[in-house]
Amino acid sequence: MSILERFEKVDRRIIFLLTLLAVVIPLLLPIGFKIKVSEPVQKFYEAVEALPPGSKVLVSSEYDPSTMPEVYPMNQALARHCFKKDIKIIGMGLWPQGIPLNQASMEQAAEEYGKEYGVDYVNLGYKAGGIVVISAAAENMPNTFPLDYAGRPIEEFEIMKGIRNFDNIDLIISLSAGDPGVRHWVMIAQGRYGKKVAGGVTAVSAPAFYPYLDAGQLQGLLGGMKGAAEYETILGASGTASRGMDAQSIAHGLIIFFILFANFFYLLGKRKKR
Amino acid sequence: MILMLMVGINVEAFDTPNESSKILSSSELPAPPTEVLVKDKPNDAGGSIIVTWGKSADDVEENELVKEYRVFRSGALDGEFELIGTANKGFEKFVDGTTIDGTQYYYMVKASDGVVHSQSAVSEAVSSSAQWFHTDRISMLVATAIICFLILWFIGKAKKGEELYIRPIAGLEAVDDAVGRATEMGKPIMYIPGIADMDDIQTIASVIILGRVARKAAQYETPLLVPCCRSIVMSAAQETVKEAYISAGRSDAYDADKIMYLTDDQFGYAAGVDGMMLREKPGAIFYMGCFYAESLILAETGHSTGAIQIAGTAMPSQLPFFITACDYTLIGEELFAASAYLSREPLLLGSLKGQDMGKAIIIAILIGGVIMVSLGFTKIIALLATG
Amino acid sequence: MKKEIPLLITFIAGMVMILQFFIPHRPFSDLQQLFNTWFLIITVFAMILGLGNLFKVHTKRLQRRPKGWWYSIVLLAGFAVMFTVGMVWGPARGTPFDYLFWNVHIPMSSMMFALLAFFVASASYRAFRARTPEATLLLVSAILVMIGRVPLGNYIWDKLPLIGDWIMSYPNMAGQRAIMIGIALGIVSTSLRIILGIERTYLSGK
Amino acid sequence: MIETLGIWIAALLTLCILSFLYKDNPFYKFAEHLFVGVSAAYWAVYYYFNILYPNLIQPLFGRGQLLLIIPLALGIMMIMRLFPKVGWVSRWPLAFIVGSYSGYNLITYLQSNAVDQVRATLVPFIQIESWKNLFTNPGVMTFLNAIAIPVVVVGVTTGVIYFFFSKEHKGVFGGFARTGVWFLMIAFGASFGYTVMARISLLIGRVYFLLHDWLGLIQ
Repeated sequence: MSILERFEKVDRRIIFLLTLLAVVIPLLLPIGFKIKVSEPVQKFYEAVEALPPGSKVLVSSEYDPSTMPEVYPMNQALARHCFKKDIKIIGMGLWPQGIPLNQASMEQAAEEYGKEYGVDYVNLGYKAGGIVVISAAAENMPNTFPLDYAGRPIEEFEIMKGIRNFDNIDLIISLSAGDPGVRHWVMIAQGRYGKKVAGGVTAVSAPAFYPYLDAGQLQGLLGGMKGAAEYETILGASGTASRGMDAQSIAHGLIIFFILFANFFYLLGKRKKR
Repeated sequence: MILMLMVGINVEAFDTPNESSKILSSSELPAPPTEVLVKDKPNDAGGSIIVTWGKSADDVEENELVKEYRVFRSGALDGEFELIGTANKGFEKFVDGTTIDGTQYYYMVKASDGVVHSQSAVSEAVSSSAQWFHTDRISMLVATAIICFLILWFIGKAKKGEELYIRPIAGLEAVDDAVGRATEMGKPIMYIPGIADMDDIQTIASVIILGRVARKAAQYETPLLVPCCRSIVMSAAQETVKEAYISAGRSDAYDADKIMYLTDDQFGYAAGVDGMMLREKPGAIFYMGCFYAESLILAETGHSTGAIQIAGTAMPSQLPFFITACDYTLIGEELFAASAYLSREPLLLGSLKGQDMGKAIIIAILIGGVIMVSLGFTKIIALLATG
Repeated sequence: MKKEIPLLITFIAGMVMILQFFIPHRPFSDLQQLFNTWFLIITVFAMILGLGNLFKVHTKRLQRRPKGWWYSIVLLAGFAVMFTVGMVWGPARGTPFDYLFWNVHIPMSSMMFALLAFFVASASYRAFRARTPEATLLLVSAILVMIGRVPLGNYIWDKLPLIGDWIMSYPNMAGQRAIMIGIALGIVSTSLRIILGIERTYLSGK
Repeated sequence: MIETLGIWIAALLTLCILSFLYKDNPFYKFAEHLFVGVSAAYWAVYYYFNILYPNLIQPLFGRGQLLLIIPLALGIMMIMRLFPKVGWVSRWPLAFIVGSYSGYNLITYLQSNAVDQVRATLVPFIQIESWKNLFTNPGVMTFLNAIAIPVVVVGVTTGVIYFFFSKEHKGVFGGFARTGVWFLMIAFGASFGYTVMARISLLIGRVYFLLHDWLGLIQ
C-alpha cells in the first residue's frame, strides 16, 4: 500500500483519538480566543432588550440533560438578561426533563439580582402534548396550567395576575433541542396567534430555522454553544459556554484540517493515476 | 348604537363626590384613556372579547403617571364594574377570555399609577360568539382544495390507464441491488423505521416502504431485522411484514421476533441498534423515516460494518449526515414518492403526477409573485396569508 | 368488515382533522387536543406489546443460551430495578428513581450523543472529497461555514465569518426552503392517499 | 457518600460507552444492554405517571369523564394483538391514529412548509439599496448582499424543479434541476459545517464532567 492510499484509508480510531485530545487538552490548558457576535444572536438580544421593564416573557424549555452543554448556558444567560432589565419570566416546558434545568437557571439568576419566586418569575412546569399545549395555553393559560411545577395553585402568585392567555405575554422564547420545540411555537404561537417568538436551539437544528428568521416568524436565534457564548459576550458576562469555546475552536480547526488533508492526498492521488 | 361619551374621573377607593373632587384637584392624576372600542374576537370558539383603547396622554416614557391600564367589565350600563385584568403601560389592547357567549357586556378602562386612576367612557354593548368559519384561512382553503384536486385528478387519469413517466430515483433503483447483495453474501437486511411514532407521516411512509422491501426480502429468502423505537410502530411493522411474506407465498419464513421493540429512548435505541449492527453484520441497511441526532451515530456505525446503506428522511437537519455516510439517500419528497415508485401501482404514480402539478403552480406563484412584488403590487403577499 | 371499518375510521378521523382547521366553533376547536390525548393513551397501552416483545426475545435467549446470553440478564435486571423503583417510590425529585435516572440513564444517554463528535470527524475525513462538481460544492460550502464559525476564520480574513453567514442565510435557506416545499407536497399527497384509502398497506394488505 | 457513588457510576458508564469507539467489547455490551433495559423502564414509568394516570385513570375513574371510555377501548383493542383470533381489532386504533394525524399533518405542513414559505420568498427581485451600496462601496460583501434575493429566488425555484418526478431531467429543464441540486448540496454542506460545532459541544460537556466532577482536574 502506498503512502497515499494509507492516508486515504486511515484507521478511523486515529481520528477518534486526535479528536478526543483536541477537546481534553484545551480544557486543561485554556487559551482565551475572542468571540464575535453574529446577526441572529444580536437580533435575539435586541428582542429582549427592547421590552420595557415589567414585561412578561414566556420561557419554554424544550431540552434535556443530553443537550445541556449547548442549551443550558442560553437559559442561564437569558434569565440574567431578563432580571437585569426587570423583565418577568414565566417558565414552562414541553419536555419534562427541561423543567428542573429551566428552574435552576432562573433560581441562580434570581439570587444574583434579588428576584423573588411568584413575583418576578414562576415555573408552570411540564405538560404533555406538545403542539396542543401551545394552542391550549394560547387560549387560556390558567386552565392549561392551573398549578406551578411544584403543584401550587398559580392564583397564589402575583406574576400570574391578569394573565389569561398569550395576549398578556410580550415575548415567547423557546429553548429547544428538537420537537416539540421552536418549530411548533412558530407554527402555533406565531402563526396562529401572531405572538413574537424567539428561539435558542442546538447548532444542528439552527440552519433549518433560517427560513423562519428570514420570514420574520422568529425574532432572533441562538444557535448552539457558540450562540450561547456570543450572547454571554453581548451581556458582558463570561459563562460556561465561553469557557468551552477554546476546546470548541481547536477541535473544529482539527476537523477542518482533516478535510483539507484528506482532499490534498485525494487530489494528489488522482493526478498520479493520470 | 349610541356611543357614550361621558368621561368620568374617579379614584376607586374614594367613591363619594367629595373625596373624588379632592383628588381632582391633585395634579398627579393621569389623563384618561380615550375611545374604548370593543368587538367580539373573530375566528374563535367564543368566550372572548377584544377591548382596545387610545393611550392616555400621560402614557409617555418620561413620566410615571401611568403605570398600567385596568380593564373593567359590567353586565349593565349602570351596573357594578368589576376588574377583569390589567395591561402594562404602552399597551392599547386587552383580550377578555372569560365572557359567556350571547351575554351583553360593557367595558371601561382606567389609566392608573397604582394609587390614583382616571377612567374612560364606557364602551358600547358587546357580546361574544363562536364562528363557523375561520375567515383568515380562505387562502389555505383554496390551496388545500387546489392541491387535493390536482392529486385526485391525476389519480383518476391513472385509473383510466394513462401511461405515466416517472424519472429514475437512484436510491430506489438501488433497493433491489441492496437486497440482492445481502442475499449473495448470506447476510441479513436491517430496516430502521426512525424514532418517531405513527403520528408522523414519515413513519407511516416508512412502514409502507418496509412492506415493499419485505416482499423482496421474502422472495430472496433473506432474513429481515426491524428494530423499533415505538410499540405502535412495531405492531404496524409486524403486520405489514407478515402480509408481505404471505403475498410473496413465504408465510412460513415470517418470524415476528425479528421485528422487535427496543426502547422508547432515543439514545438507548441508538445504543441497541449500534450493537445489533456490529453483531448481526447486515449486508444492507435501510434508514427510512424520521431521524434526529441518532442518524449519524447509526449511519457511521453501519458504514464501518461494510453494509450497503440506503437512507430516506424528510428531516432537513439530518439529510447532510445521511448524504455523507450512506450510499444512497432519498431527499425529502423522494421518501414519500418511494411507495409509488417501488410498487409501480398506477394509482400511486398518478398522485406523484398530481404533486408535480402542485409544484408547477407553486413555481408559477413564486415567479409571478416576485415579478409583481418587484413592480410594486404587494397585495399578493396579503393574499397568501394563512391565519 | 375487517378492512372496511378501519378504512372508514381513517377517513372520518382524517376529514375531521382537516375541517377543524377551518372551523373555530366547538366541538371542532377542541378536537385536536382531545385526539392527541387519546393517541397518548393508546400509545401507553401499545407499550405493553412492545415490552412483551422485549421480554419474549430476551427470555428466549436465556433458555437457548446463545453466545453472550448473559447480557440479557443485564437488560432484564436493569428493567426490573428501574421499573420497580419507579412504581414504588414514584418519579419525583429526590427518589431512588430520580437518582438512577441522573446517574445511570443520563450519563449513558449524553455520552451516546457525544459520540457524534467523533463520527462527525470520521465522516468528514472520509466523505468530503472533491470527487464530482456536486461533492465539491458540498465540500466548499461546508468548509466556508465551518471556518466562519471559529475565531480562526476571523484571523485569516475578516470577511470569512460574514461569508459563512451569507451562505447560511441565502443559498442554504433557499435549498432548505425547496426541500420544505417538496416535503409539504409529499405529505399532502401521502396523507390524502391514506385518508381516501388508496394507500392501505399499513393496515396490512394492498 | 451517595453523591460520590453516583458520580463514580456515571463516570464508569460514560467510559463504557466511550469504549465503543475502539471496538465492540464486553464493557460496551454491558452498558448497551443496561441502557436499553433501564431506559425502557424509565419511559414505562414515565408514561404511567405522566399520561395514563393524569389523562385516563384519574379523570375517568375519579371525575367520571365518560368520553374517555373511547380511548380506553381503543387501547384495549390495541393489545388484542396478543390473541391471534381477535388480533384484527387492533387495526381500529391504528386506523384512528393514522387517519387523524394524516389529516392534521396535511393541513399543518401545507401551511407552514408550503404556503408560508412561498409567501416569504416574495421579495422584490432587485433591492435598490443594496445595489446602490455595491456601486458606492464595491466589495465582496456588498456584492453578495446585492445578489442575495436573486440567489434565493433562483435557489427555491430550481430546488423545487429538482423534485419533479414525472418529467425527464433533460435539456433546459434538466439544467434547472441540476442547478437545484447545486443549491441542495450547498445547503447540506452548510448544515453539516454548522453542526460540527454542536457535536463538539456535547463532547466538551462529557469531558468536562469527567475532568471536573469526577477527577477534579479543572476548576
